[in-house]
Amino acid sequence: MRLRVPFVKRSESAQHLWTQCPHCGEMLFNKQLARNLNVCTKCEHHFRVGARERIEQLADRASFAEIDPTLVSMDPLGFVDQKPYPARIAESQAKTAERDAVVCGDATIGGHPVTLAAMEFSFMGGSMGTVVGEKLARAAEHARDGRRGLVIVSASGGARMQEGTIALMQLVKTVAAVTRHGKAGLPFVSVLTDPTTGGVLASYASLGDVILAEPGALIGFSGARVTSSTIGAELPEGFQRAEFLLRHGFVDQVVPRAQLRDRIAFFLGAFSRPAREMRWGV
Amino acid sequence: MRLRVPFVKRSESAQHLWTQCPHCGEMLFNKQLARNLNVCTKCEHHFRVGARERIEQLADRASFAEIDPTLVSMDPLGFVDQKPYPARIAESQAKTAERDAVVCGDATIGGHPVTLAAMEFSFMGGSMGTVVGEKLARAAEHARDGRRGLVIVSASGGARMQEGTIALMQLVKTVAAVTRHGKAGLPFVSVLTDPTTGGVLASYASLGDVILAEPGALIGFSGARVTSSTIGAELPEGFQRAEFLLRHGFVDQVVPRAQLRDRIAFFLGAFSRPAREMRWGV
Amino acid sequence: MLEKIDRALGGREPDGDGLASSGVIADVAGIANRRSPWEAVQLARNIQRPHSQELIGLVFDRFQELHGDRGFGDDPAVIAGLADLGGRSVVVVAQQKGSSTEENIARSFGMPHPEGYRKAIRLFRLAEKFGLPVITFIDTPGAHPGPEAEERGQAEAIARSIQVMGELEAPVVAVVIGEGGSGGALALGVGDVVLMMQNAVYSVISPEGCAAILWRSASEAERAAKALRGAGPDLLELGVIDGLVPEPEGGAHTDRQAVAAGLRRALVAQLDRLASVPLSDLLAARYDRYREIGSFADPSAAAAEKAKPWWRRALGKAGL
Amino acid sequence: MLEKIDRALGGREPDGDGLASSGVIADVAGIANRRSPWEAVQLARNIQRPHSQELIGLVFDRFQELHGDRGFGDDPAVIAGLADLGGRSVVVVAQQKGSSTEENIARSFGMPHPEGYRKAIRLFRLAEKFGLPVITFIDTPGAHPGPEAEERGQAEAIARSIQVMGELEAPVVAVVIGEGGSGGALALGVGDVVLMMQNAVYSVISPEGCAAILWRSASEAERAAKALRGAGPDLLELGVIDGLVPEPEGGAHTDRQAVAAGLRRALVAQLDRLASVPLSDLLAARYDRYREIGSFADPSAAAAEKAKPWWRRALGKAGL
Ligand SMILES: [Zn+2]
Ligand SMILES: [Zn+2]
Repeated sequence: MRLRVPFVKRSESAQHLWTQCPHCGEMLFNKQLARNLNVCTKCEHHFRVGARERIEQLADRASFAEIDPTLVSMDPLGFVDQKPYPARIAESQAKTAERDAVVCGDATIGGHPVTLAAMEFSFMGGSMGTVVGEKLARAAEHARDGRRGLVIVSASGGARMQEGTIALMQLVKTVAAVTRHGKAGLPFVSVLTDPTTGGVLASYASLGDVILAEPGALIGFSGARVTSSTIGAELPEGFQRAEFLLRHGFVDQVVPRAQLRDRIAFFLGAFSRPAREMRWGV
Repeated sequence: MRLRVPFVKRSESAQHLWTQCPHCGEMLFNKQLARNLNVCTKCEHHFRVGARERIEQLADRASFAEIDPTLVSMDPLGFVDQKPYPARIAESQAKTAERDAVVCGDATIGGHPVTLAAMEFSFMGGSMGTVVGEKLARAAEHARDGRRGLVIVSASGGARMQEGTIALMQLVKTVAAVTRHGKAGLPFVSVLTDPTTGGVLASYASLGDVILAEPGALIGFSGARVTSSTIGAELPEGFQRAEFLLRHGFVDQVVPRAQLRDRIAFFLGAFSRPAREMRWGV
Repeated sequence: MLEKIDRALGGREPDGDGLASSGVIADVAGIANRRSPWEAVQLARNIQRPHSQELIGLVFDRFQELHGDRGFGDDPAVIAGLADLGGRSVVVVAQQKGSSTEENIARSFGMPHPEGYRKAIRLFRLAEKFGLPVITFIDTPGAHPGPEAEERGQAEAIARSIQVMGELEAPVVAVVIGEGGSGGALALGVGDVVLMMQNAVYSVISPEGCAAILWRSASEAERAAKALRGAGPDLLELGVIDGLVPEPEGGAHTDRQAVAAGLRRALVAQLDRLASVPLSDLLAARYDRYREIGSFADPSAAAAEKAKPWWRRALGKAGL
Repeated sequence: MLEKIDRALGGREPDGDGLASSGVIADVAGIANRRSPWEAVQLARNIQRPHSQELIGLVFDRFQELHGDRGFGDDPAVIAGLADLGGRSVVVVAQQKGSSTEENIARSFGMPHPEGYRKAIRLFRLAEKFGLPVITFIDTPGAHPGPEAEERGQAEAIARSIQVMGELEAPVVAVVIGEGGSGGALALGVGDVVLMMQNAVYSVISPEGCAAILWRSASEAERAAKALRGAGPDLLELGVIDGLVPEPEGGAHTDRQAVAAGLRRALVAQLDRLASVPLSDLLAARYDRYREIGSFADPSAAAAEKAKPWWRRALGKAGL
């Protein structure tokens, strides 16, 4: 089932014509910032971008057709902390105009057919519960069925606590689905953006054939606070940033946002031009 | 072709009734030392043992039938240093009563059929030239054809310089042969003894399904002198010893010689009792 | 959840999954006095509780440990090796907490580093090569959160272990024997059958961690434990696990022999059952096992389904 | 040595191996002035010689580097990535020496650490997954001999890389572009076709190391170089390599463009040829390629063969 849904542009609220860059302090005119893909024009700090904006940046114009847009969470545990889980979902839905923390669909990138998923960090910290797990698994299965590449842009604090151990099991589900997709000889490009942590990094996001990261993105398994208290000392400068992961061998490239689309297209292209005679020669 | 060849016992020269342990200084009566598998009765220092003695220690009584006993080296490069290569070979042959640096054959170990190879360090430092490469490759191929396990006891300074790049290519040959053997679902137990270094460690010897080492054995890629001069400092205590490799994750167990046969038999047994229905169920 | 496998075996007989007949609790109704989640957390963490090393000694007939990840080191928080179980060779991989302060320090309190998971992966592949079943024991507060673990790719190691277990061409039985802490536990927890000891816990986050985030106070851990529903009976109800291995009234540490005997019985029964499942069915069932965990709604899909003409509905989803 | 592959392609035509027609020297008779081994060593080590990074830029149409071994680090001594070559996607893995002192320090003088070989292995597997050919450039004094490299398993990494290249289900062309130092070079050197630049060297040990051991004097390096026969023409004669990519009179650094063009031509020709070989034939030929390198005698086998009755001899070796 595919529904072509118009992009829901997040309203640029009138009172915020300017945004201050948290990195260099520069005051940036919002429209200019948006035109620059939400990258600071002075210091190249990469602001977070939402799922829809990300898709617009990456997919070829008008090529995106959303799949599974209507899936919504249940409340399997009857989880209540300071608020019931359903109330938190409703809040996030109102705030983001999304039903949960990931948007998936078919698209082309540089002409290459892909299934593209982008996470919405504003929705409960991009946490992965059943809906995110289900939608990503469906995306991978759908890509496999259609022999499409898979591109997932992650932005997540990890598994969704409010779904308890069921959320944890989504790690297995997503890993198994991207693995099946990969076993069909299809490429998976994993894009890690600020932040990609916890259970999302410890599952499908670390299993891309190519793993790209945005400059300065926080990427790690344990929260820096936990890590810091474990060693009782300050962490090294740049700890758990994209460049740190590149140095330690877990990221293929740190790619400025302006080059991301072309770079993904290059890799999709490289992986889809096998020496064909070889593949059928066995 | 299999020739049943009697063990050539190295003569215990009369003038050496006693041996001093290089580790603890104890004077050891040679017969007692031999009865203790050439392990110091005081400090458990493991003396080097030759290929035939090793085979006697590991193979079930009278089970060993040598294969390819007559292969001898040529001199592909016409190599001459202070002596011609053929002269060096002749010397080693006279000294060891072996034709080259490895002895291979079929045997059982704890009742499990294996092809067993043991290197002779006294033959040109156990160096791997064409004959060693050829005999090990044949051993692996023969084990594969006969669906036998493969046990190789290494003791080598590395590739044989006198055969130049041709010796280097024996790394590929032996790796490819044990890999094919492994792909047939057959077990390979690699036993690293003092010393196992250079090209032998950098080829088949590091690829055992299980890698066992004798206590205190020197095991490493680069000569400690080279390494030491590279950092211009003393190397840490125990560097490149079996226990060091265990700590760093490259050896499964450090096994005292007295337990080696039983331990190998255990692993051969474990790997040959698959859940059979599974294997043919696919 | 085990039905798929039994169906592959040609129809589900009564107790086809071998749980009840091997003494495993497959229905929460069978639990006389159900512990509160917080009590379970305490029991699961009890330092006197039998840990992996002890259980391995009691459950298996022989065991030889294999060391190292072949890349960086040998992690003492993960014990891995080959063992016999009723005449069958098995690969065993287990997290090991200490049974004393000294051992806990030596074993990082059962918190593996990446090389621990990479050792596990190596052993899984060994099992696959020789067609041996895999048994894992899970007992960890979580993967080690230190900076060196981050540097060496804790997340990558966990993801890869989950991947390898999921696609492994060998039967896998995982047992949470004590504390099942988040991704660090799950990395050894993907299997055809997943069991828990009756008083074990298995959660996406520790109650303390959850309380600190959601209640902004670690002292609310008891409430968090309750909310997380990570006790064995909860997870059996939620369909996350397949059965509970019974413990005596006072907890596993009050009768270690009995607990080990029960665990052995359960493992033997499951291996017997899994041994005859064709691999392709086993892998398909394993995929589906995890694919089906979760709860969501798709209102529009239901609506869309209704709105379709009858002949499209008859053709089914595949036709779209 | 390429005959097997050509036979798999249905009979060997004149120049079926595509060497001569692509400008590669396949016969030492074609070399006008043959350098002494020691001259070749000097040329191969010349810091002005075009190194991998430069050659990659000149030979391939596009190149994107991929970083990291996914376990420990990213080794600057190994450059690996994806590139285009005449409309074909290829995986490129290369050792990179510095072209200046600073770069040499940053790149460990082209001596990879274990993580460099593990990055290579990762890229080889990627090539296999997507059916892409692999091209390697070899240029190293040897694997790094430092204690940290030993700790992280230099030998294991080399052995594993040799293993993976040997069994890789993709065509592999390896080129020694400068210095091919021992196991550290061989770890990227297992292929269906192995070429050398005309003045490259490839040896089991450096002349200096060999002289220090056998002559107990590093100053005998020139004699050692001669004895080791590690220059390209020697190795072509010995059947270790398949061909030489020509260099201009003064060495590769005197006309970088021409050298790169020749290399490109050779690579395109070999990929064209290998692309149509069925994988099973390719793998069998690769196995045999290395299986056949070496020289030994088996007097008793010859004697035994003669001693056999005629009908046994007629049945051949397989009958025994
Ligand atoms: Zn800025
Ligand atoms: Zn002694």
